[in-house]
Amino acid sequence: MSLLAVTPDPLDLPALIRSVSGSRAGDGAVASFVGLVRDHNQGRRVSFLDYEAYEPLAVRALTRIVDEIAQAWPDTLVGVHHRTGRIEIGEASVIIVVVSPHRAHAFAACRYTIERIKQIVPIWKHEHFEGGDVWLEGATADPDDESARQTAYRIACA
Amino acid sequence: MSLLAVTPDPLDLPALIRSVSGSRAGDGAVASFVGLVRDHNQGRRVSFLDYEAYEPLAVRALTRIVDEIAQAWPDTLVGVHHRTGRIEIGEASVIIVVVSPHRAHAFAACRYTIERIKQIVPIWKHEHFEGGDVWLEGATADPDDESARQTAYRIACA
Amino acid sequence: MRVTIRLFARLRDLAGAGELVRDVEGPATVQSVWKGLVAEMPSLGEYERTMSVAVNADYSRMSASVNDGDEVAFLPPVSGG
Amino acid sequence: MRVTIRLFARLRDLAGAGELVRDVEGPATVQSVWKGLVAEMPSLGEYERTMSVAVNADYSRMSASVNDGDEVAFLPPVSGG
Repeated sequence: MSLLAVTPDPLDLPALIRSVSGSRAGDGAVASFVGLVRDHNQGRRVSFLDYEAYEPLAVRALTRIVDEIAQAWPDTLVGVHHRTGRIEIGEASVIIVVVSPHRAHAFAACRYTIERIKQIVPIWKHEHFEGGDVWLEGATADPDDESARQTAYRIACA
Repeated sequence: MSLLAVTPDPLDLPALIRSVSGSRAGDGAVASFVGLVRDHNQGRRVSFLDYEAYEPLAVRALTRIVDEIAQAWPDTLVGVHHRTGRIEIGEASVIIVVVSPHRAHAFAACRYTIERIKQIVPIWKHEHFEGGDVWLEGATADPDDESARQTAYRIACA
Repeated sequence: MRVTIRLFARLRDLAGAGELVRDVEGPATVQSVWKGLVAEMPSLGEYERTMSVAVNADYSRMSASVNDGDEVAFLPPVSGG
Repeated sequence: MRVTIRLFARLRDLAGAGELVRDVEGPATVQSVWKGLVAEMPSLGEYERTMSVAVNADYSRMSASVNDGDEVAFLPPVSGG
């Protein structure tokens, strides 16, 4: 199983944990994050989300994030799967797994990953709610924006 | 499934995630931590670990941690299962799951939980390594030690 | 020369298509491709200050040159996770 | 009066038993129970400064009083997780 994926298939956290931790019997700490589709957003009752990705660039952006993590926390190994297409309430849109000998590093790299995904990975949520639909827009993606990267690093409590 | 448990059975992260997040369709962030038995420790080649618990007090201490989290991050829900008995290399000794509408709270409460477990939950690792065995001893448990609690809170990056 | 233009999310909805093939004058830049696109579909213009751009599925800049056969993408602010 | 003493981890190994029943003089405290135990098994004494104590499966203090039928536990520094 590839450690990085942008896929229309349902996400499988245990399988990703096995992939990330399988070869690292020396690592005792596994931090993970799962983003679930919520039933409401900004006062709207959400019916489902439809995620669109620019898939090859999204994988490239994830690879970049993993490279940044390898610099900041060399003892970690990271896996990230992001789902695309229609995702129902309560289903996972993204799963992140980090293993490390040190739980501080596992937690920091895991948090850093989700912050950076929201900054630079070309994926968009199309929210379908009761009464309409709307494209959500967050950050202008700029992988070379060092201040954004520093913000993610600071939030990760490194 | 009980959200807090000290049990000799193998731990089931997906089941605990379902239990914690199942009733909270409004919460989008799930942070989790898994502690795996490592194949080495302090230069020793570890064969397996044997965990002993003072079970009723351990459950009480976990309940106390959950109460502390309810004070600090009222929008979170926490599940913790700690395994006892013989645990092989690569198997999980502890799993922690936190759901919240806010990923910052989910991460903080998850990290806080593992720090507090190491401070105040009466569980002991008996390490069996090549050539011998040793009881590991960490913190003198004192749930009323406010400075220890503050340290855990600070490490959680709240 | 000929380029493929990729549009995503609301930019795609505004344009009514996610992929357009256009003949452009050389020498071209991402900027000149964008200007041609907005001349054709003015409603896209609102994204000029907030979008990102990519050439051949790699992040790029408005000033980057564009060659025959390139894929040029215009990306609204992202919202993954 | 009679108390049950619980010992864990290396304290249990040192004592050779995880559960002991002892008759103690009242009025008793956790401290007096501990003193009686160390008099019987001096090797346990090394834990006096680092251990925690519990009465009836609730954390307690050396000064706490102990009643007939209570369970008094002595706990080495913990190492869960």
